[in-house]
Amino acid sequence: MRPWPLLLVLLVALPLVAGVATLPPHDAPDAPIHTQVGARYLERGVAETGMKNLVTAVLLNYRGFDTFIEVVVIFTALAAVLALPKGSAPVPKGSAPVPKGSAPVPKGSAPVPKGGPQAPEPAAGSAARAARAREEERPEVASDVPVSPVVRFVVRLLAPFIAMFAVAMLFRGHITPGGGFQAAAVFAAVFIALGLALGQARAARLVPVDWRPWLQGVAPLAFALVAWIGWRLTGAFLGYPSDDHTAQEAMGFVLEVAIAVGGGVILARVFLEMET
Amino acid sequence: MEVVDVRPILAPFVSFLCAGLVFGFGRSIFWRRFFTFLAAFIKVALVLSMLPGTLQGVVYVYQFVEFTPGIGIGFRADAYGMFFALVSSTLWVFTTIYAIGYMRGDRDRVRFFGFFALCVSTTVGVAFAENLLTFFLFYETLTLCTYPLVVHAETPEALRAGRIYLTYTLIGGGFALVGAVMTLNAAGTLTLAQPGILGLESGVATLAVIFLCLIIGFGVKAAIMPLHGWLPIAMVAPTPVSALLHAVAVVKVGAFGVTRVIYNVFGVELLQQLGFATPLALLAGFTIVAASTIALTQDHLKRRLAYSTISQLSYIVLGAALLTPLAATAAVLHIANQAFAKITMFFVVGAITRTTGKKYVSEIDGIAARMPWSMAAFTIASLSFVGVPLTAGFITKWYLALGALQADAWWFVLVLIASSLLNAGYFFPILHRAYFRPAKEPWPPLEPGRRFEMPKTLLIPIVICAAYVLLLGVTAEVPGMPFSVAQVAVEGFFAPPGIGP
Amino acid sequence: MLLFGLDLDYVAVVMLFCVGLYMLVAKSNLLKKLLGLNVMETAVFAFIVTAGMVEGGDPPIMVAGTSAPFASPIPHAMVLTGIVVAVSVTAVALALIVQIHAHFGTIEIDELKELP
Amino acid sequence: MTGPWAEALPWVIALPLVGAALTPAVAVRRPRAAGFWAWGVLLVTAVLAAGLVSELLARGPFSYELGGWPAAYGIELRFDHFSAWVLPLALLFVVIVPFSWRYLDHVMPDERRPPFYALLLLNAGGMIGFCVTGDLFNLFVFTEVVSLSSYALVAVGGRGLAAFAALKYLFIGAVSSLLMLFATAQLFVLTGSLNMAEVSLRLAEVGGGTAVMVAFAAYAVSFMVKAAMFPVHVWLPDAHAIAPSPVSAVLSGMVVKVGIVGMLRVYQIYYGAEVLELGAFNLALVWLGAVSIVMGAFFAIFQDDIKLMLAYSTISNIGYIVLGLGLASPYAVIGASVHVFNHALIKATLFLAAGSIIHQTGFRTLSDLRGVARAMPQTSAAMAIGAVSIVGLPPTAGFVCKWYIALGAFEANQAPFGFALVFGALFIFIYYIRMLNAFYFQKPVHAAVAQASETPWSMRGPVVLLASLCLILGVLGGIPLTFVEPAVLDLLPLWGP
Repeated sequence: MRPWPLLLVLLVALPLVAGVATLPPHDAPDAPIHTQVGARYLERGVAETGMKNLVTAVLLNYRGFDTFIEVVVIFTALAAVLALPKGSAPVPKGSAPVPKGSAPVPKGSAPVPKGGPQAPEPAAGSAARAARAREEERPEVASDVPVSPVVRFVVRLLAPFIAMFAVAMLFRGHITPGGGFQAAAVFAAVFIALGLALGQARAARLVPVDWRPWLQGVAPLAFALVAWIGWRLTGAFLGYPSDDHTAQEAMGFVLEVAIAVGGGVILARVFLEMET
Repeated sequence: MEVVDVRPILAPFVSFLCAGLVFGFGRSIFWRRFFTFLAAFIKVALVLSMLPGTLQGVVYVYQFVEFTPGIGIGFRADAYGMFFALVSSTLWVFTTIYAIGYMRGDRDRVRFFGFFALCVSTTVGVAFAENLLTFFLFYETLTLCTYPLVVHAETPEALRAGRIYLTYTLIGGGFALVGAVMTLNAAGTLTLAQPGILGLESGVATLAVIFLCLIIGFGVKAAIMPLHGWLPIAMVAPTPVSALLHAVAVVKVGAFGVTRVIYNVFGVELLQQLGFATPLALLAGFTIVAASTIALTQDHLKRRLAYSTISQLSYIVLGAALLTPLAATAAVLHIANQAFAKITMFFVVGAITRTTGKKYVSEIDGIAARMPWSMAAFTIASLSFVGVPLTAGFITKWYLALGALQADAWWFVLVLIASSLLNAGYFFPILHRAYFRPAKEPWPPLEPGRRFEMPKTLLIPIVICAAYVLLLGVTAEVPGMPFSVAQVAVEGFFAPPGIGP
Repeated sequence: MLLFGLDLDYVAVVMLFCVGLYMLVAKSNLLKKLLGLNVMETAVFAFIVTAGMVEGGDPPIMVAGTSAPFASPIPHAMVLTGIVVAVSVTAVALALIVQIHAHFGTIEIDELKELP
Repeated sequence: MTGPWAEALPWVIALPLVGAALTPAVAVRRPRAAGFWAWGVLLVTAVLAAGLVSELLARGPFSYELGGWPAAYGIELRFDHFSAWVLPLALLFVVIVPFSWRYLDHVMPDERRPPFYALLLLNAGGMIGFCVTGDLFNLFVFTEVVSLSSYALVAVGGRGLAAFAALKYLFIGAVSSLLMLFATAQLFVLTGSLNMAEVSLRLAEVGGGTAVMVAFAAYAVSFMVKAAMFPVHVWLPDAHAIAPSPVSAVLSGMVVKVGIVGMLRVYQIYYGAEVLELGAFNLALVWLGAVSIVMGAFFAIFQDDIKLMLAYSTISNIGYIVLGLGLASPYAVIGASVHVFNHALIKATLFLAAGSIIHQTGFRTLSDLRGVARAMPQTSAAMAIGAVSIVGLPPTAGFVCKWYIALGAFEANQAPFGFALVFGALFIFIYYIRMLNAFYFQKPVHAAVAQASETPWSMRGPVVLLASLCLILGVLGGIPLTFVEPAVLDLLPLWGP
């Protein structure tokens, strides 16, 4: 075992321990974390935001902008996965050296460098058409390991219930732990389970190709829309009208649904794109 | 009296614009020549138009933009700057004529003439720099602009020379930058408009470091030994470049910088208190003698001229470092005197190489018969360097000697005498071979239909420059000639502090 | 819980962080490295949630059946955001690992380094 | 006391982000339209940024309370003088994106363009948000937008090695982000707030202590990694060299500056609170900066690949900036801040010019590219100007910062560092002069290089524009000062000895 990782870990551990050792004790109700901003949220949160689940209130209202950027982050992950080169071009071990860097394909008379794997795929007309073509060519069962009938049966049996649970989390999120993100995660879990058990093609049909460009961006778009509405209504970006609980709830609801749908679609698509 | 006038910035800008036009449209020979000449004449006209005012003590100033708080890119045509600008813009005209003839049929002429114009632009920029920052900007730009000229031949030898040139000059530039920065820290200003901006209150140690940095920084280009290593090597460049480098632009910018440091950054009074100038004068004296001695041993014509240049440049440094008005006059004057004489010599050597292919002293036996005009010009230039009366060189030596005596440094007179003897020692053998030795083999005949020994574009600059060397020597006291400008400049250096020239 | 003046909950968090860091730097398998990164992330989230807890606190949901003291809601929102970020990073990392595997046929650093 | 433009503050962040979310939808029929869409969005963003800067110049720094919540309770956006960086940032994107239209032809098939441009927009939006947010946790989230899109952008161009470089970048970057989150959490635990101004005030009440110091150290290490300082630079060269050239320009010119801007923000908090004596830390920064300058140059000398060479020079240049920050004298900090912008400009010039050459010839090493200047005179001239500029020789933009930082070094009585700075830069010139010699003064070895044609105008225009700016800003060096000077003078009275 090489010693340097341990040394590095020790080097990091000592200052961190020193750092946390001098923090105020965390369980005490008079710690700054409870007496400062947090105290106001607990006292006036329900009145100011109309949400009983204060975590949701912080998430969507007080610090709604964070959540906006957060859905952007997850959208970034999808864009990243989509932007990476597709398909495989394996290089067997010990073959010709791969040129350092993304050696470009020269134009005109320039000789083509040997880096075959770096060459671009032929441009394939419209993205949507290409994507649909790929969907159709996809084998029924992506995995080469046959899926047991028991697993298939159980997944098919439970999927609607899990989905229902997700919907419940979404709609009960304002009074119980839960909310858009949790729902999105569960939606995606159902999708992945279905994809593994029934084949990706059948799972992929759950997210229609034509809708994908809109669905995957729905969360940031909904945030922008709500932010704009809030701006019109209250004069502040992402502002909620403080006296109108119906409007508050409606705006929060739109955001939660958008997060659940957008997040779920993004996670599902990331899964679909991760083919080897 | 200071007058706000746009001409000090226009003068460098003209050749800058010219460079742009040459790069843009230079593929056509006609337009290339047209722009180059147009710019050269406009520039001379601009500088000359300021001359009457300068002689009456008017200083033209123009602040361009503020670069850092309180310090802008400013231009200021005082007498000394005018003197230098006159020399370089006049010589640009001649060098351009010569270069057109010399470079005929060579490749990459667009690049050559473009950077040529840039060099002149920056040289005039240095001449008119109002403060040390502006000075430094142009000084460094000059380094970069000369590099493509030095490596013009694109041979491995040229690339090596270019590398050495850059190493020397950029490190020098680094020292100059540090010096400028420290000056700003110590003095709070960088202006070159006053006879000295630094004061004793900065501490002797700081002042010593500043002096050392600035002198190293500018001394590299002035080729004070031991900072001269780049100069003989850079000889691989085409002859017009050597002429420009060695007579006008690069080395003179260095010498000009040293003078500015002595008279405008430190000031006579402070340097007399500090005594920093004495070691510099000694070093300059050493350079004068040592470089001349080395020149004796050189067989390659251009290398012999290069060591001669090193020696002659130190006249300027010596003159400045003696800190007396008469020596300063000599220093200022020598900028012009050495420039015209040395450029004549380079032109002649280039013409010899172009016409006969000879590059070594030992090869030119009897060449005077083949190239009488050239060798006559060369003779005049040699006499000037030796310091024969009625040539420009005599004026320098006379005032330098007087200045040395004024400074109670009589031993420098010995240096001057030794230098004159050495100059004779390495120039007269050339003349001897050219005039009195029989040719080893017949020289190539004149090309048919040609009246003179070489194309007129080569000959005319040679003749004019040589004539000018004589003219400077004969008419030194005539008003309007360089001497009168130099006197105005020196009055500025020795004016009491606080009163601009 | 305190021991020698040290808050053991926090110390446990730091230890978890270090375990993750060790996995990240010492393991050769890229997937294990990624798992290490996730452990580190979890450690930081645990730190934030721990800090927001209060002795005998209820979740900050103002419905019948909960009563003061409440845990602070901000750490929960922070951690939720953090988790999403962590998921995103993991997704991108997995996509890259998949690519590396497709291209080189291995995800062991030791073997990747031996490739020409 | 805010004018009409202040209302645009959240939108200048939201616009590129929403634009990114819409990109796949907009480009669903014509993938190449994504490029034009991204450009349009960035153009509008730049206009908004210009409006914000005009507001800043007219009325000074201003805030925006998101959702109408008072600063500490919601998230506050703060547009101060350091935030003015968003304008050049947006403008550089506006220049770089058109370059990528044609450049991507050899990098990726059309169908992957929409996500690529979405990533670029996200990157831009993330950086803009990073510069204007006044909330520590929000800062972290924006960091993640920037980082995540950067990881992916590194890998879009190639397969195996590109993915590997991106993954290395990702691991190191993710750890640094975690450190940042950890430090944020610590400050939150100590002060109970996430708003920067509030945290600063509360820290002054809480006073110093090990935890405060550790938080600072965690921030510092985190931002140093982001900025690729010398000991933690290992991720940078491969990632920046292997990415497509427009991406390299973005990463090398702007994304590493996230670390610098972040450091400035942390300085604002800590100096405002006056809880830590940062003299020793500044001295360490100075040393690290000096070492970075030298090591970056040292590694670059041995590179044959032009983009790898440029990538290493980023390390050197970050060294300048950090050296300037550490010197902590007004001129030095001004120089460092100005260099944040000037280096972005110069690096964009260099990477785009290098990209043009690679795009037209198919070669990327100096030994292959000999004599390319004859075939591509304008691009090579831009490369030459960039090279002179990055070494800090006049009359180019690079000189301005060298001048200031050198001035600052002597002002702070740190003469040795002044010397190191000036001559370290010359050391760097060794490898650029090698490049220029190869381009201009050596015979071509490949027919493809000798016969290469100039780039199409959509690529040449940006390169020529950027190179001209390098020259213009070398003369009009005072312009960036308008923004930087007030910011630095605000910060410095609180600065260490």
